[in-house]
Amino acid sequence: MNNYLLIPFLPLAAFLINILFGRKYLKENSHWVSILAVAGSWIVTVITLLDVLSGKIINEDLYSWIVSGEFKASVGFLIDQLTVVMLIVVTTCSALIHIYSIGYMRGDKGYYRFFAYLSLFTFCMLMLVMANNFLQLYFGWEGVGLCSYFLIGYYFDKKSASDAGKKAFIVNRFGDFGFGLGIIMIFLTFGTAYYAPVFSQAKNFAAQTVNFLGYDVHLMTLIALLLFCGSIGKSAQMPLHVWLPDAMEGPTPVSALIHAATMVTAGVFLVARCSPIFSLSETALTVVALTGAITALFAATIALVQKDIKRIIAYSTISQLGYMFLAAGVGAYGAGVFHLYTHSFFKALLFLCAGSVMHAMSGELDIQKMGGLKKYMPITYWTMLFASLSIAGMPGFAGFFSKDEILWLAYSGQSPVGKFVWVIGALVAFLTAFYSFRLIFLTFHGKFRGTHEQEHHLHESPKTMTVPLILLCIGAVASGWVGIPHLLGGGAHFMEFLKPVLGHSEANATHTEEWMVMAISTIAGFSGIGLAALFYLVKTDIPVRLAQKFNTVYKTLWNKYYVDELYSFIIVRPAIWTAKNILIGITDARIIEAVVNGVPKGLGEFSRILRKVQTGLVQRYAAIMALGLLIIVAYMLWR
Amino acid sequence: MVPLNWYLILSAAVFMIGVFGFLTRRNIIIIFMSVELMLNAVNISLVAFSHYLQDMRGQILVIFIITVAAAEAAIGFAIIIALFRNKDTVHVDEMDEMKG
Amino acid sequence: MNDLNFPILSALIFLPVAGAALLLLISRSNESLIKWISLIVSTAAFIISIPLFTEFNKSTHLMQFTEKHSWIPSLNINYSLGIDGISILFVLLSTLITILCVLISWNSIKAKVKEFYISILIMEGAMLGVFCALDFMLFYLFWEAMLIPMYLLIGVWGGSNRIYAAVKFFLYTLAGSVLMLVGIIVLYYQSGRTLDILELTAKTYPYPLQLWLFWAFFAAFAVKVPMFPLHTWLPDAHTEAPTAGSVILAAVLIKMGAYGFIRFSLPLFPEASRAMTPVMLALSVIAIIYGAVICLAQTDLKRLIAYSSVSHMGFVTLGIFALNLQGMEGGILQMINHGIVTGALFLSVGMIYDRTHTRQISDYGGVASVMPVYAAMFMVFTLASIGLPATNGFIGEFLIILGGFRANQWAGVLAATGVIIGAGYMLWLYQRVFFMETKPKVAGLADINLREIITLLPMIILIFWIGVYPNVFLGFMHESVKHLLERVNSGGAHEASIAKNILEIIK
Amino acid sequence: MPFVMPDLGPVMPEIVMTCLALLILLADLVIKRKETIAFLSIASAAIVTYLLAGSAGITFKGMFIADNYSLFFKLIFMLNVILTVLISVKYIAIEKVNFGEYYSLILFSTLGMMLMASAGDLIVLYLGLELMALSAYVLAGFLRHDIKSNEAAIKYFLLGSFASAFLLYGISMIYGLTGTTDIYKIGEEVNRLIGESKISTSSPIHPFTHSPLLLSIVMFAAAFSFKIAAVPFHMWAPDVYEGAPTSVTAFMSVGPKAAGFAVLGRVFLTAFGAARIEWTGILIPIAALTMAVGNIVAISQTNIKRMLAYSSIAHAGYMLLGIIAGTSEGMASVLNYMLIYAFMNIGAFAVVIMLRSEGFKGDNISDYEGLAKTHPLAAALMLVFMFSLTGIPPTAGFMGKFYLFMSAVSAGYVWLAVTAVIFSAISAYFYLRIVMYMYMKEPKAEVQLSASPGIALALAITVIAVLIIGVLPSKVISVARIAAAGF
Repeated sequence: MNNYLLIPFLPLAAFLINILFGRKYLKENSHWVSILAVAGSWIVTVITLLDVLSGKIINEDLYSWIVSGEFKASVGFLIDQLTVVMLIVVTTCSALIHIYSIGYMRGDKGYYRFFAYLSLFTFCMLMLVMANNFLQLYFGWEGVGLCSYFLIGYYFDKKSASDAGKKAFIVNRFGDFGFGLGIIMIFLTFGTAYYAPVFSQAKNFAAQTVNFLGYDVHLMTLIALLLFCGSIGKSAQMPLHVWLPDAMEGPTPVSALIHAATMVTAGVFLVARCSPIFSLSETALTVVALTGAITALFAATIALVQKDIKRIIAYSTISQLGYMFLAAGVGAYGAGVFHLYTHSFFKALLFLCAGSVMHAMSGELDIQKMGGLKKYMPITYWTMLFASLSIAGMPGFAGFFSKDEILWLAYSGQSPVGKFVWVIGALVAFLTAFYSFRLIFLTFHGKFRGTHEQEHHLHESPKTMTVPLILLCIGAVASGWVGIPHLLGGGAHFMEFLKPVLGHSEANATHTEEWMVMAISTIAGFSGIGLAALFYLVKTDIPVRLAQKFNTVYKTLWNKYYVDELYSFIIVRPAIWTAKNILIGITDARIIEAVVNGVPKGLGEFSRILRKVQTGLVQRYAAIMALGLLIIVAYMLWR
Repeated sequence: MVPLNWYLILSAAVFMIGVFGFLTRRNIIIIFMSVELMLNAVNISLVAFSHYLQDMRGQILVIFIITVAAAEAAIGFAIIIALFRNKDTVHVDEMDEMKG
Repeated sequence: MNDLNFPILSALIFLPVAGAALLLLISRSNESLIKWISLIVSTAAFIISIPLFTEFNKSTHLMQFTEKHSWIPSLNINYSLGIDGISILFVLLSTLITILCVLISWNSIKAKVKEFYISILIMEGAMLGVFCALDFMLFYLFWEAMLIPMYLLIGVWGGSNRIYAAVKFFLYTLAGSVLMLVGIIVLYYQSGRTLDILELTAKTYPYPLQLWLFWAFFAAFAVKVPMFPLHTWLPDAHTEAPTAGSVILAAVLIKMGAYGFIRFSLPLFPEASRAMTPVMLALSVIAIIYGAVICLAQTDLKRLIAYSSVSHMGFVTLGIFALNLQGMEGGILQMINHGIVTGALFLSVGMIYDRTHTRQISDYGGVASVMPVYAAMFMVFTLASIGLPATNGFIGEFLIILGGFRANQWAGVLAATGVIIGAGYMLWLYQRVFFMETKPKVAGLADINLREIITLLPMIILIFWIGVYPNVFLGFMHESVKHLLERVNSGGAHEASIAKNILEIIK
Repeated sequence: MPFVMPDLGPVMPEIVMTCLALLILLADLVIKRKETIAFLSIASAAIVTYLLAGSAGITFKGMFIADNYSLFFKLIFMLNVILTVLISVKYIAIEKVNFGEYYSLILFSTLGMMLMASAGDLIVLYLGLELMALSAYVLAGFLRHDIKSNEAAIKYFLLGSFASAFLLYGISMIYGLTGTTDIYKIGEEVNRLIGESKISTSSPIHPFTHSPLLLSIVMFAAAFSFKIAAVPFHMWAPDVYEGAPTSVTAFMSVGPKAAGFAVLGRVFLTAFGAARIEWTGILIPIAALTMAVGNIVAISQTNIKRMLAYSSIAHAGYMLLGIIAGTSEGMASVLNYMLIYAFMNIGAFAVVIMLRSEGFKGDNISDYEGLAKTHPLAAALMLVFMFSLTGIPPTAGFMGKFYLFMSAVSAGYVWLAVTAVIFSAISAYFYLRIVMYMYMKEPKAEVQLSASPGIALALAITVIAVLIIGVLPSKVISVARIAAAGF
């Protein structure tokens, strides 16, 4: 019995049960189905983890999915170290967030639907990470995108929510466009879409160039970059990051699960999974590193000024994802995955805390209308504080180890842009600490700035919500301890565990330098927190004055660098304009239809003219006959 | 002996006169007479050929043509009378009830 | 070769026609009897078609369940039927779709009920005939005969602008097909007086003739598909037709064009097809993008789906003219997929149109709140339409893009952009209709009833069946497609290879 | 020279026909019920049909030929008589011209056609043609008190005589050239004449050395084109078709046209067989023009009889394709089409006639609005005939056209076939308009149908024939091939 099959298919079964019977029969009890399923998955995952730890790697097909000539793709499963890490992340977060949702979503009219979607998402995400070939990966990839679409647009009667869902899906399609082509290129290059043969043969093509759309390009670079397009979309990197902030329209547990802990990290997972290909192309790696670094910085700057609690965390997610790509780009895939793993805990926790706050504030999102919530909701406060300390990279917390690993490997690795991205990374670490604590201070400290009515309602969330918070908090604090570096006396077990899959990047720098890197990032974190404390606890007028002084900068940041407006201006509006005015208005109506309608019209017109020949006068008829005869005779004589 | 060509030219000329008459005259009866003229033109050439070829068929045909012409005249006048009763005219250019 | 010892294809074709004849005898006032007879006849036809599916021998490219009778012996024209791996799926699709068309029209057709069901049944017979015919004359007979019931379906039971749409449909398609008729006749004499499709496709024709005939056939098939500059009948016809008419049009009728390319143009004119591939690929890609972009500006539900058909059929022709296995199989599968998905979309639109009597997208909004089951089903169709993995649309589109990319990288890349735009317009449509606040016209609508659910259920099952386990369907076509591609890709070079073999033997 | 009684066997049907027609003329004096006369005329046609079977042979020294070719045409004529009489019975009563002469005139006209079909000599041809035409003139003007009918008769009469004169001129020329009026002997002579002057068979003959021959070909072409209503000798057709009583229009649209094709085929393929390149050079433009004018002008018609007149012009254009092909296959396709055309056209006219009732003309296309609602059966029948005239399978019209185009292509006239199919696609435009009016518009006024058992029978025969030949054309085609085997 292949136990591992239960991991994805339990949630699928839960989805089917909920979607078919939820509306009429299960109703308020729908969560039981989903939670039991995901809990089952979690248990099987743990068993599988033990198997993998004991060295048992699974790679087998369930059935062949698409067979056409030499093209073959299966539904198959590969469970190795990387997969199992992802499995742990997905099932753990998913399970906790399921439980949290019981309290958070109680009373919602689409209760069954919500749990159905969560289960479906879990299924798709598990299929994604467990795939043993690219096509199944693509299936999971699109599947999670779909669930994300459903869940973002969960409150579909709100225009903004349905807009956001649609936007997420379509923006992702842009990335998937490249991803799909990448899969096709892989198939055309290797003759297969399975991971194992592709990765083992990749080296043979290391030096090959290929003609792509008329340009000769390095084959591995091409494939890697096409795949990376998918990552950019899914992990909301520049320039396809625009969907993620809007995705916050979805219920908060969704933001936590999909848009923080699991789905958005699929891009990182893809790069890590395809590390044998990426490693063969320095260009591709550089692109990955720079994209990650720039996105990290870019999103962090936007997060500085946002007022919406979820949006701040969303930009922080984009920024942290950038970190992970930065890591992958410098060849430190293990560090990237490590950060993915720790990030999933503290970021999910941040979102759930935000949800808890919103719950208390009756859906209020603007942190400027909060303040002083500490005394009303202590559990939320403390868990969120720990999560923020973790993300800010405070020593000892999970985030510290993973972030430090990334910065260290960026600094010390072989990458030509390593030092540059390290500088950005350190800067982002500072910014991260700043905006995270800006959020904490504005929300939980100071005086309450909301309405009286809101203040009256303030309360701590129910047990179903706070228990997951506490559990996640343990993860946010302690999950990093499996990867304490050798320098600090740890065993770097996490990196060692992933080594068979992701390889190991050699650091060629001294211990002193390593201490220095660690110190710098720690200092950056501390100073970020300090500055936030100064701005929002001590001298609260500084931010306002700064905003006034650097109005343009502030406006640009507030409007997210106008990227949305730019896309609307260069893609959406021209497309619709073209459709309306050129395709419908000119090609269809004035050219094709003009011909199509013109021919019968012309014939009708010609018919009316030709009718006039038939005057009704006998002699005219006879004359035409005679004339016809004459013409024929003339033709016969002079032809 | 008169050469064949002279008959043929005469025949053609009479035929053309008939055609011309048909195309130009307004009165149906005159138009009909023009048709008779055309038939007689044919008769001339047939008789001439018959004589020239020393073959009876041409003359037989001429007899038939004359007979048929008579029948045609009978029917033609009947139609003209029917028309005249309804329309009070024998002018062909007033008959354009149907056209187009 | 007909292992069943039963003229199953003839039975299949003439059962609906006999049903139509039976309807003629029934009093027009007895509407429920007319409906039930139509339902029984169409269901019976579907049941008869099931053995085709189960008994089909997948290991050969040869025609199966063949029947051959002398028809016009003096011209060597035969009544010859048979199906292979390419046509079998269309036969099944046609029989299935007809049942659904009968069901969907149950309450929505109120005038001239008798004539309506007669038209539907005759239509079914003609559609099946087109897919089963192995004689060109027979094929053409069915091909053109289809125009009559379709003309009536659009023109009599259609929307407000129905007459224009019906006449346009008829003339457009007729003008295309008559050129093919001359082509057929020329072929008849070129091949030494035969119209047997198998014999015709085994012969080689001089290249210039191939070229002329290719375009003559193109006129017929491209109009039907419809390919890019010849597509303008489709939005009008689809939009104005009654639901059943739109469904038949979208699901089966426009497939015949692409089927014609596969069955005739490619094997008859292999060299011309190869030479014309760039043109065909370009037209396909234009259709994909053009159709998709134009959807963005549509305000009419059915019109939008109609234009999306142009885009999707662009994928089909792209796959076919990729002239490789993946493209061709993807193309054929995508024809089935498009039949299922677009058919289902039109069925769904028909259901809501029966309730609201408006096709304007702006009149809708928030339907998901009042009709959750309907919304869920429509979502499945939307997803299949945009080619989400695990739905049938993905399998087809992926194989086509793969095949198209192999044939011509630009074609593959540009076609893939169609997938992006496709997601754009379909999701936007879904949003405007189903999401957001409930509009007054929609408020209080009853969710779809059991009959309507039963109508849509087969489509949903098929969507996931093909999406999750497409090999059942792809398996039918492997051999036939392989054989066809051998013919297309070696046609003309065939003699040369024989000569080469002989030379080697001599050596 | 002793008088030798010629063999009357082959000509027996015609003799019997003459007698019966005269008998009916007499019977009309004693029998008051006109339905009986109608029945008698159908019976006569039946008797003649029966006699036709055993009448093969050549008699009067080759002047009269009763071969399979003429037999086929005669069957069409008989069919034409029977169907016309069936649809006339009630109609002429409504038109208040219920006279017995009507039936005998039809029989006389048909007798003329039979003579034309069997003519082995130009004299017989001329006599047959005149007999047919003179009766038809009278029939066209049969509605004595209707100005349109008078006008139709006078136009038909004048132009018909005009055309006859050209025919005669052509006859005299060819007689002078060859010294005979026997069609087959003329053929031999022409073959010899051309053979002497020609280097190769494919190059055209020198125009000036053969001007009498060319002139007579032109004259024949003109005269026969007049009978079959081919452009530019078609001008009479729309007016006459519109003005004549509808039953007569039905009769004329088939009979004289068929007879015209009979002589056109016989004369051009036999007498001028050697000069094929010359006359195809005339007929190809005529055919193309005929299809063009017929189909295009029909588009803007508002009167259904007039529209059907243009349609009949167009059909003559299609049929010319078979003649142009110049092969027995081509002739067979013409015969086949002629038969099919008889069924579908008379069928269409039968529906048109039904719409004529007391005080209601019913010949405007707009009168057909909503017919499917008020009279579904009549509309369905009209639908079949319209699709058949368009040439959409599975109706006979399609099979007929298919076979015609096939013969044209086999003779190498691919472009002519392409022209023909394009015009036949255009024709769909106006035929479909009738269907559209019937099925897709709401009825404006209550239309009374004047149905009768006769019309019902005629419609049954025609619609069944149209559908059966449409699906199983094999029999008809093989019969037509046998009939045309002589060419």
